[in-house]
Amino acid sequence: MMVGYLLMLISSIFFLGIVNRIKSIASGRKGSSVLQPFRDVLKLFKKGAVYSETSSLLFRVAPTVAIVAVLTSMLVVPFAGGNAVFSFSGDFVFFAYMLALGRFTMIIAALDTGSSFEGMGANRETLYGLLVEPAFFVMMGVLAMITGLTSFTEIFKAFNTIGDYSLLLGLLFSYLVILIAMVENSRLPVDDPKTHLELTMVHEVMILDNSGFDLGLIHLTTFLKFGLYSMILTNLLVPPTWAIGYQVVCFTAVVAVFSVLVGLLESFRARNKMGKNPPYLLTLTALGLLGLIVALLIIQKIA
Amino acid sequence: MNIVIIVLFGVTLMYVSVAERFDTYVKLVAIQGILLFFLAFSELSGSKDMASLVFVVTETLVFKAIAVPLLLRSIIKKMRVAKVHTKALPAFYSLLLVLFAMGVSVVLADMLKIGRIEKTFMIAALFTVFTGLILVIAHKKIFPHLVGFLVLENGVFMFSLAVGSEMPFLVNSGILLDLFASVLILGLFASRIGKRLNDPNVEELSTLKD
Amino acid sequence: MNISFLLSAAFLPLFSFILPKGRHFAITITTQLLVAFISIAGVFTAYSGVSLFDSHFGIGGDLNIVPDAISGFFILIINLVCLLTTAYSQGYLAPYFSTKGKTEMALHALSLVWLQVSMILVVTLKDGFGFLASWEAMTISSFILVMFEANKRETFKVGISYLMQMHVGFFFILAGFVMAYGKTKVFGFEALTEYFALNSNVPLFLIFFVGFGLKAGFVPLHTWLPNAHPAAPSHVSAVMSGVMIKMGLYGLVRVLCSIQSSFFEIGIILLSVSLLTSIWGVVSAIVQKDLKKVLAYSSIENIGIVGIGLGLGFLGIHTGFSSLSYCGFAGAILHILNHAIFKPLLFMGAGSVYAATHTRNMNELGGLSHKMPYTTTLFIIGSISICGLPPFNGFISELVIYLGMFQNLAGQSLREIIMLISSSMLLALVGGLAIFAFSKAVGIAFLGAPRKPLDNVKEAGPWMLMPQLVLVLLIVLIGIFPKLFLNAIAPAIDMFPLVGNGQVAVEPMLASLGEVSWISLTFFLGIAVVLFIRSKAQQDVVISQGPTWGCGYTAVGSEQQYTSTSYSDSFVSLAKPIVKVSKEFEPLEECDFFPQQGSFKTGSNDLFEDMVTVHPTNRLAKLIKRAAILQTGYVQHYVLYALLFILSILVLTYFKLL
Amino acid sequence: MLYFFIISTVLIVVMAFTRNALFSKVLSLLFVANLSFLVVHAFCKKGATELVYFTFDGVGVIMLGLMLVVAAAAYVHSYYYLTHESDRGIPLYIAGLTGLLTSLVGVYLSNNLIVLWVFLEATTLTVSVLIYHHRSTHALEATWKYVFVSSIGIALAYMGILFLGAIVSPSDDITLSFSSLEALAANANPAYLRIAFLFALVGFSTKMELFPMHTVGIDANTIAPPPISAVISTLMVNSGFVAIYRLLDIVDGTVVGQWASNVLIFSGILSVLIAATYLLKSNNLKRMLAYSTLENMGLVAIALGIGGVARYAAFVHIIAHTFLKSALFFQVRQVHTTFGTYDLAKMGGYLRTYSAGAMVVLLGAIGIAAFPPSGLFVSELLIFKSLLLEQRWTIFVVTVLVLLFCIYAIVQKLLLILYAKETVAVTGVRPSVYLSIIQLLLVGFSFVVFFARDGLVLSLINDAIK
Repeated sequence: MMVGYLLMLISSIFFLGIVNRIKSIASGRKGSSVLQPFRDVLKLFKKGAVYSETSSLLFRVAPTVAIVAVLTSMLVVPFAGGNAVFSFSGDFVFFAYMLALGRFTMIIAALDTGSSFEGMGANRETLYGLLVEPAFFVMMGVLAMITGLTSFTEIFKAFNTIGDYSLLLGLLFSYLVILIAMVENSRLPVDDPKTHLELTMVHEVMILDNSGFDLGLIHLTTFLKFGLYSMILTNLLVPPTWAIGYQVVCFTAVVAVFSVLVGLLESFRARNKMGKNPPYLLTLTALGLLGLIVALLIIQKIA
Repeated sequence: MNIVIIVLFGVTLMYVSVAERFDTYVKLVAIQGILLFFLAFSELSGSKDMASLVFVVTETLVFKAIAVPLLLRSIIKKMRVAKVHTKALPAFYSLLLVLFAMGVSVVLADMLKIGRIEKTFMIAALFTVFTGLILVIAHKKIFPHLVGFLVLENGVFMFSLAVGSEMPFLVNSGILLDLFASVLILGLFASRIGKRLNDPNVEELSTLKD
Repeated sequence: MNISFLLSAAFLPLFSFILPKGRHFAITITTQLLVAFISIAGVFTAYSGVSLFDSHFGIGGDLNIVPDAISGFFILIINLVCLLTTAYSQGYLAPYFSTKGKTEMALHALSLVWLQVSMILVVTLKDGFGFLASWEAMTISSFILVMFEANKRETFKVGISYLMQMHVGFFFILAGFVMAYGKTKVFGFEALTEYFALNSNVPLFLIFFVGFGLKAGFVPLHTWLPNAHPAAPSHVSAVMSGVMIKMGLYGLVRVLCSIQSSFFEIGIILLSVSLLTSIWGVVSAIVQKDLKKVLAYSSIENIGIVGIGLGLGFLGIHTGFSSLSYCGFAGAILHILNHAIFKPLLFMGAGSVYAATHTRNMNELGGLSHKMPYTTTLFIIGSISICGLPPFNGFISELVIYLGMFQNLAGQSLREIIMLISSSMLLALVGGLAIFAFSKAVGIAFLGAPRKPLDNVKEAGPWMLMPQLVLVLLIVLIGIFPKLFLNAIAPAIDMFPLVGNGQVAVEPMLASLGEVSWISLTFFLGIAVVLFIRSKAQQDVVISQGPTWGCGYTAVGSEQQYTSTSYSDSFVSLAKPIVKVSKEFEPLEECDFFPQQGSFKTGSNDLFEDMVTVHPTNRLAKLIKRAAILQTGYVQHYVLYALLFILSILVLTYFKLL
Repeated sequence: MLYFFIISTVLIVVMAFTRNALFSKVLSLLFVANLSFLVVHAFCKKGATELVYFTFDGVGVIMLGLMLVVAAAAYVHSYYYLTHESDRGIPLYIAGLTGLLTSLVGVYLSNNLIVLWVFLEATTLTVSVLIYHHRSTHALEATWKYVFVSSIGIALAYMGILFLGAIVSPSDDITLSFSSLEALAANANPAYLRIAFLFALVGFSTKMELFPMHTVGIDANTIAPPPISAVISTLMVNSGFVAIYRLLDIVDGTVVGQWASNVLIFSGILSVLIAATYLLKSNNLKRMLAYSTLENMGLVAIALGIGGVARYAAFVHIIAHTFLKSALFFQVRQVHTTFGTYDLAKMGGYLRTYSAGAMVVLLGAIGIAAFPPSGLFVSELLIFKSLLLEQRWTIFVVTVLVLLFCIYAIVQKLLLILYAKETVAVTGVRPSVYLSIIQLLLVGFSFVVFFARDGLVLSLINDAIK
């Protein structure tokens, strides 16, 4: 039960380190340790902080709420055909909305600083968030439809990619989850975390005023989200019937592949123009709908 | 006898519809009064109720043929203008309308499938009523309006003669209407409006509107 | 519930016409408490069978009506919201004491009480005459409340147009009742079951839908709503948005409970109109810069969500999926309750802002979090809740509706699958858009740096804060213990035409809600833990304050902040076809080296408002006005009318047209 | 009955020569007492016939009751008006008013068409004196128009009566009493009945302020002193209603019954439509109220036309309208006292300036727009209910649509008085609160109609529509 949760926590420690390492290698540098991002966070935890005079209490609480939101939503994600810590009908709705809560608090915290840059970031973040959400719900709707079940645990217990036509579906949705994860974590091609110009940032510009412990929390939140989505990917791809040992291996593999993929993508792809983003995000929903059609074919609703 | 009177009456109606001089109106009203007097006499002569006969006939003569025209004449004297200058409708059209009204009266009277009322009476009465209305409609000035009303009254009176030859109280009440009209309208007219008519600005009394 | 009691109590505020202004509040709140006591006692009697009053006491013993579960549910929320808003008004109206006359204040007090009483009567009376009369009484009392600030020209216009649109709805409801009456000889809700059993269901349903939908604010019948709510004083907007528009839903629910066939068609109509409503509402909410208008449009959105629940319920009946029907209806009822809690809270918050700053324009607000910390906090909690985010109550009702959608996907036919999936997708979109709208409302209006000086701004008084606190408590309670509340409203849900065994449907849902309480508690625990760690970590380090980081540019002014207009601009450019934003400005001329002072104004128009309400009525009114040609002042014309009338009747008779 | 007429005549004569206000007031009080005796008498002896031509039936008793209330209020307002606001003489005014009321009593109670007609004539005569009260050019014009067009109307009505007379064969030894006409109408020539009904309807429409002869009533209402406008717009209108109702009673049940109903509905719809056009256009408070009378009478005509339960509605409508409209017209004078004008554009902020009066305007506007608790709500509900039950969808839709514009115009324009406007001059004269209380009472009566769903009024109406 708690194994999955721990795995997610552990993987998140390494994830961005791997990404950064890949990016360094791709650009011909040696790069820092895979633990470096986590070390940065630990360092930030010990630092003092400067708060804007404009901001209020909300600004100080928001990172806490955001990370707890992610931690809470991780509670409903199962591992290896086992049970999640909490599992109930409709828990993926809770999952999505809990993440949205974290986003909401961060957005209004950004607006709390009164900075025009952070307002801009907040604005973009909300817009992208709302465009992604339908895709997730279509995906979950399709999964609920073909399994007839309504919680992460039950769905992933029943969703078996091997020995079924649903391999196609699994791959499709894995792709979708990767895209969603990229948007949620503000990576390429929607957002570029290493951009230099505030005007082109999305997530980074929102947290310009955060410092010290809070900034550490924000970074940690991003790590956790990667772990979270890696776990969902594993669940989608790996048959639940496999033994727990294989599952752990598979999970490690998924984390590795996923992080390498992100690293490569960030090395060789340019960020979208801001105006291109909304249509790009709509393709996510389109992907979800494609999944729906595939699923309908599988359960033979469409002859 | 009756038929002659009625035809003569019809002729006065035609005249009245095209008349322009105020004098002519008064004359025509007087003539109609006299004709009605004869008509009342001949219509009611068979009645058993002698008193009512005398009353009606006298009233017709005194009021319709004498008093009203005299009153009208006195009003004219007070006014500087003695002629209709502007009308709402040209004389030609009002004549056409009157002819049309005659047709309608005939048709209407025919449709009503006369029981005990003489058809000619009916036609004449309706025709007179319509002519009165047309007179009012076709004119802008108050004096012709007044004449129109008097003609209408005559029509009603004629009809009451036709219907009420056996029921004097109907006729009597018609006379009441006459009295009422003469007293109220002419009284008001003579006493108040007549004076103001000389003022060209208040000629038409049409300030109350939306 | 003794109606005569209720009515006699409602005349108590007449005393305020002779008593000084200071006493009005006491009279009002006492009366409202009395009314609440009488009506709730009625509900209590209905549930427990114990009569609190001897029904023969009072003027008419025969007017003793026992409310059923649906009525009981509505009576409770009406009393809750009305009492709290009246308490709030004690603080909110304080500045008006010096400017308003005694009569105006007394009239206001009387209308407040009457709004409550008439709404209670609306949900209690089932006979057509009583219902329609109390329906109109509700309209007229709310109209007077809206007109409270009618000295402003704009408010006056809005008030009149509100009254007229409500009256249109009234005629539709009347027509609906009469249609049923024609077949059954019963005038009122009781007739509907019999009528629906024997006749086709859709036409009558549509008539009622238009009538009640006007009150509830279904798109495109919503046009009165976004204007009337901002124009009214805030405690009135709170009542109107919190419970009064729910009266439209109440009527709809009563009609729906009697439907006997055509479930699919009606479900589709409800579902598609509701989806349109919720999306339209929230999209328009994003565009607004008037804080209360945002809230008003969000009410439309929430009405849409309730409608989605109802539509799903009907789809469930049609397909025979008991849990779909149960979850749909339960979600709808629960969302009515939830909206009645967080919307008044938000309106009160907006009212406090207005009272403090005298503006509702978000482009002139900002930075209130320092001056009004409590109001800001309460508003933020309300916003989170209205966005349907956990761990608060808004999430619960949306979850129940989602549950209905997801639990019943398997085994449906293609048509239903597509409908369910697309509704869930759109509902998710609405959720995201709501976050957009409310992050803007909170962020622009309350947070950041002040856009206009806030020297005289003070935190709202306890009278204004306490009611909001009560509502927040409810928000948290429902969010954490949803099972309790769902059990409480279960009798009302059972009144719906459910299919199958309700118990089968309700078990998984209740189980799920039970888990939600635990995970929500975990969430709060997590926050406590992290905050504790945070405070420990920050104990030994230096925490300092400085200006907001301006990316190297230090002369940052508050004018450079994002405004409401710029915040929504990215969205507006996406949603161009359905959002009309007007811009008024004078362009600079060529070679204009010394430009004069210019101005720039933006506003937003509701497409439906123009298409459905404004243009047709204006055109018709102009036409009718132009037909005013009869009173010419000429006597000859007046006589002509008589002649023409006689002639036309004769002609018509001759051709046998009369 | 006889005593009533004798006493009234004596009082009128004495009033016409009394310059002393106090004495005149005593005389008016005597008349009101006289009237109330008659009401009590009529109520106790319901159904009895006196002086051959007068019967105390349900219609008459209801109308008499209404008259007593409005007349008493009208006297009070008139004296206030005469002593405070008008420089014209008391005697003629009071005598005229009393004469008008007396002749209206005759209209209400007469059981004979001719007698009814004679008394209607008398009302025209007496009311012209009152319209001319100001002696101004406008007053002259209004009076002239009213008298002239009314006379034409009366002449046309007389034509109608003559046609009805034509169905009575001379051998029958009967008069033109309603009961005998009703008996005869069943076998009469339908063409005669039609013509008779048509002419009489047009003629009486001057009194009822119904299309097509409503035009002069509007002017009269505008020009007459407000207390008189109140009487014209309620009691006079009721007299027209009584006349048309009696007519309808005659043709009811005959072959032309349905036709007559349709004519009434036709006229009613046109009335409401015309009222809507002018309610939207007009900017004069008194004209607004006059047009609103036209609108309400249009509804009553439609109600009469539909028949059945709507006929009950017509009576409820008449009763509630009488109270409301009289209150509003009385109030109009106080508005004028406050702002010195009848022009709606020059009024504003009445709620602050004089709140008691503002309450009358507000409640009156709500009432006249037929919102509960106005009695008009009951009647309009019933009217539309029966319209729909008869499946007359077109009429329903048209009426409702037009009515909505009427309500819009009335509510909007009346409430505009209450709320502030920039350029408003106030005279500074404070109107009398006691008068406002009387008006509030009148409005209250109309609200009572809403709640009185059984009891005295209902049984009277049932008696009337039997």
